[in-house]
Amino acid sequence: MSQLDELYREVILDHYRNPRRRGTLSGNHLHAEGNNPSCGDEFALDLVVENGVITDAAMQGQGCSISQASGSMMMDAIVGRSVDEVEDLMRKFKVMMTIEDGDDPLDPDRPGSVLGDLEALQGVRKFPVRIKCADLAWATLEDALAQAGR
Amino acid sequence: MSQLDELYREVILDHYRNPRRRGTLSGNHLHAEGNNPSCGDEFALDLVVENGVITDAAMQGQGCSISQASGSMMMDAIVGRSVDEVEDLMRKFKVMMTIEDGDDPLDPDRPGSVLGDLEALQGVRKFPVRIKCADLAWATLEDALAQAGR
Amino acid sequence: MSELGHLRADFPILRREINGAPLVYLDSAATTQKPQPVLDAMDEYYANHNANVHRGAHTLAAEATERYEDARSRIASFVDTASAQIAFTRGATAAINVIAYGWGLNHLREGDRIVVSVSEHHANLVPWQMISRYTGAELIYLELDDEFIIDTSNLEAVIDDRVRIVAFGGMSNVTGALGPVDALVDAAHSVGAITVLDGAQLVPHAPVSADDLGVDYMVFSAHKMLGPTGIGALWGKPERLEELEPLEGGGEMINIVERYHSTWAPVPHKFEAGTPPIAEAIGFGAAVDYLGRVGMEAVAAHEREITAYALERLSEVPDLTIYGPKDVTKRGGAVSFSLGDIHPHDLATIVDQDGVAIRAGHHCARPLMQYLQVPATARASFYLYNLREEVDVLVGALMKARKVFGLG
Amino acid sequence: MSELGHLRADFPILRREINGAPLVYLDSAATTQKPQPVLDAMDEYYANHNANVHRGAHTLAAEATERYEDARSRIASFVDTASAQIAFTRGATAAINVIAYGWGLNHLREGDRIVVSVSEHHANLVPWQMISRYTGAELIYLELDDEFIIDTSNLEAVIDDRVRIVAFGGMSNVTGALGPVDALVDAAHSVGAITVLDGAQLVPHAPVSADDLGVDYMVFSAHKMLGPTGIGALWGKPERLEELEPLEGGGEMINIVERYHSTWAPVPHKFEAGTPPIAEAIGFGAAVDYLGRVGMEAVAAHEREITAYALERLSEVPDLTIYGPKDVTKRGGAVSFSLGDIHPHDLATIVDQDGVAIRAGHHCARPLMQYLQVPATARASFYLYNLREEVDVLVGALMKARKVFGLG
Ligand SMILES: Cc1ncc(COP(=O)(O)O)c(C=O)c1O
Ligand SMILES: Cc1ncc(COP(=O)(O)O)c(C=O)c1O
Repeated sequence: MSQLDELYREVILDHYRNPRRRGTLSGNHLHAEGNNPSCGDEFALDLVVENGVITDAAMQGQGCSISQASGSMMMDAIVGRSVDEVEDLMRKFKVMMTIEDGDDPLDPDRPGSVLGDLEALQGVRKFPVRIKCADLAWATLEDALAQAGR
Repeated sequence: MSQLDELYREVILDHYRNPRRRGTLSGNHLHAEGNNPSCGDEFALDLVVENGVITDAAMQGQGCSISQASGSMMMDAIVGRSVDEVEDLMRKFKVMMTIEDGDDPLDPDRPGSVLGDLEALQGVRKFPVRIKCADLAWATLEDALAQAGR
Repeated sequence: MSELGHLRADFPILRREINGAPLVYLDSAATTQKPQPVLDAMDEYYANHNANVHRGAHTLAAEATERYEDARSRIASFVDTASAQIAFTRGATAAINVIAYGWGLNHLREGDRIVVSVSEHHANLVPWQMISRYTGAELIYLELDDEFIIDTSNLEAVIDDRVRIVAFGGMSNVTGALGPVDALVDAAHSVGAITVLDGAQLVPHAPVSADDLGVDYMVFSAHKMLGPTGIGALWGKPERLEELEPLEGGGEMINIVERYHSTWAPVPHKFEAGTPPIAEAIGFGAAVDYLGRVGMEAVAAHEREITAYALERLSEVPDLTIYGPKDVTKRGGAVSFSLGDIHPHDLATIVDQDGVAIRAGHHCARPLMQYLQVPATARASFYLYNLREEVDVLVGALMKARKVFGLG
Repeated sequence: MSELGHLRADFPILRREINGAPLVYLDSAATTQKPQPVLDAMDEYYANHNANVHRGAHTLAAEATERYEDARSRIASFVDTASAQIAFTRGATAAINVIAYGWGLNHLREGDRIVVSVSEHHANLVPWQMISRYTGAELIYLELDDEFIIDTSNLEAVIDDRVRIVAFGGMSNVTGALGPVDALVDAAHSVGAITVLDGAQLVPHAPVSADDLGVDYMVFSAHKMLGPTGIGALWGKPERLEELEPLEGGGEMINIVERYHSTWAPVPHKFEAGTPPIAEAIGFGAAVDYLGRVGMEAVAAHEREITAYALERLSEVPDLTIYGPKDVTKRGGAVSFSLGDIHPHDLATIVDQDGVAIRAGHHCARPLMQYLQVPATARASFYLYNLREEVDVLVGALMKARKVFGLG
């Protein structure tokens, strides 16, 4: 696979074109916004956390396929999970985006270790300037969870 | 004569140490001030012009030997002269300070052509950054005469 | 067109390969590449004459000052004005801030209005927002016509006698549209307002006679015209420079400093606080010399030709939308576009794999993006060293992008 | 001392002859000479990586951004701080203006006081005069003690609770006196005032740990520490940088720009409007690398030794008066003096005939000149490339000056 095809895998383009949980939540929820001023990517997140579990979420935003697909895949990955699990996921995602070629980002001994679709974002590592695109949704999630006061 | 000795001729050091007409005038007179911000030289001039003749003058200021000697020699040269003669002198002085080596600044056909002591300032031309020192008094004189409304 | 092709040898970076392909540099609106003579001029200065300017009686100081002031006079000639009308600043942005603060803080008050266009670069927008906040003067926008040019059809409605400043760009860095200088100058002057021309994208690309433009102030940046980073210029009509208070205080810009009060040096020095960008001024001088040798008419003609070719070739790419005038007499060589639903950022990444450097984003013109109702655009921009064949490489890479995104 | 002598080969300009004699460059307080690695770093950047930073997805833009940010982090390490605490400016003067305007316009009002010392460089004086005029805050002066050091014997009388800012120099560019940092920081903080350290003459000459100094803001200039012109740095405590409004508006320094309102990028970017001095940052990075390799302890020791030697040799010259501390632990390597009734400007011209570059004038410190009751001084200043023998050449030239002026 060429580097480009590795970056723009089918699943990424699918999430870009058919983002999951796009919209807003009504009722009581957390809200956080993030953007990359240098490229204009924007991401916003509505989140409901009940008894330590993320029970609902919705995303808004605009930007490149990487930033929006990363957000959409994140939605799939977090709803229904406990905040603990999600924080673990955030850590794993960070590790995946920073490690060097050859290392294995997926530690099978940790609970919830499978990044699933998100692994498709591994190709971004070959494009260092695009890493911040993939990170945007996750940084916004971190902000939202910080508001949860944990 | 070395370039330095040509710059710091006896007559220049004499005017520097014994400036002519240092002080201020009382009574009705013109006043102008000038300075070179880059080196801090300052020069100020009181001038009485009666019926087109400079009848009295006094100078104040501080600065290098060239700026102060040029001012002092200028005092000697202008008091008692008509404004016309002085303007001619100003022109000649300017010519002397700008011409290239070898040219003759002193046109013997013009009235009042002899620059006298002022010729000692010719050595300054070899030191281009010092020309503005020699010019300071004369630029101030020009300002003062401009006020005379001619 | 290719008669400027031989100049490419002067630009060391154009020999680079990117991702295994020859560099195709189409981002000159962001910053231009530098020819060897510009680098040599700065090195020669540092290696032989470096000293602080306007400050010393020693030989190096005199040599440095002479070269610095000589650069000023060559840049002045380049825009057909007098040396005393050119003040060096850090860049175009810094120069606009000098005007906004220096004029604004001292002349604007509540009830006054500042007019800008919706297509301005942030450099010609944010400083006016700041001054609006500090003074209470109101910011008013000019919109665009259907060719993306500042709309002058109803100027009297916007530029009334509350308006004190009209600030606008000579050429949009996004759409390439030329600013309607005459119409805006007439409208502004008819109500006694001053005009500020952002020349950052104009001066590098066309012969400019500052004194003839009719504007009161103009700014431009060296790095967008073959010169180094770290320097730009503020130009003004003599009486406008006189009435402009300096923004920054410090050494060099003063006449007399007393404990509680100071007076300023004559223009242009009152705008040059502290040690100026000396080597950069010398590099800037070498850049305008280089442009002068090529001839700005030739530069403009070359750009017109390559832009026409690019507009033609790009319009062959399916699903491609161009944001900007189609008529090359109304525009310069910055060409913004989008391609289907491919985000500009993705486009830039994909064509970069073929060595093509284009820019993607809001191009420091977010209000314009909102006006165009796009989050971002891709932009190719041309300069004297670009070749027709480079447009072909770009178009090929865009076709590849269509494939990657499954657009067929 | 001469163990740094081998470095001279790195400085191309030191091979120059002036008026037939080898250059003896004793004007480093005005600007320093540049070693080859600094020039090479900038050339390499322009020849291989030049692009605008923080703006593009293409390879060159990424390379340029990486180098620019890498330079920032090396400069941060050099003053022992975090990258985010270093903002690039045009120079020390520009950085002080950022503080004066950004803090002053937003926090000062009538009744407030700004304290400076009488020995400040105009860069740390004129901006405060301007802000005093714009805000109505009053400017108050600290005087000097009989060693020419800022007098701290009666600080409580000056620094009372009306004082909001205390701005002072780390080392006087005229007298060489070190600033009493601890005493001034304590006095300022005891009344809740912020401190601004003009580090233009301190950072180049001694190991500095910004975080340890206790001051709130610090500024310095690249060209005074082997780096290029056109760049300097603003340092601040994190919370102070947060509370500081940017002075200049434009591209790069923004977060979101709406038509009538904008938000700023995080520190340090909010202070970097427009295209920054990119090549200059890279050159600045190379300069601190060079200084780091030499070691700032070694630089300081060398300067202390040569300054001690200069003070000793100069005191042998009849009719010579030194303005500055005699104790080398209380001073740096800027040595101001006068010689009989020879005006400093004349002195500079005379020693220049022997290749010696010294500076003469008010050194951008006119209030200090009035305090010293001299119109001007001559100044020799030293850096790592100076030799003991160069002091001898200076002294020989001064003896010649005595002859020219008939002082015997
Ligand atoms: C003590 C001091 N502060 C500030 C400055 C200003 O530095 P710059 O001219 O690089 O802005 C200087 C240098 O002239 C200086 O010596
Ligand atoms: C139209 C326009 N104005 C102003 C600027 C700002 O120029 P600089 O970044 O050199 O200050 C730019 C460049 O980014 C521009 O394109």
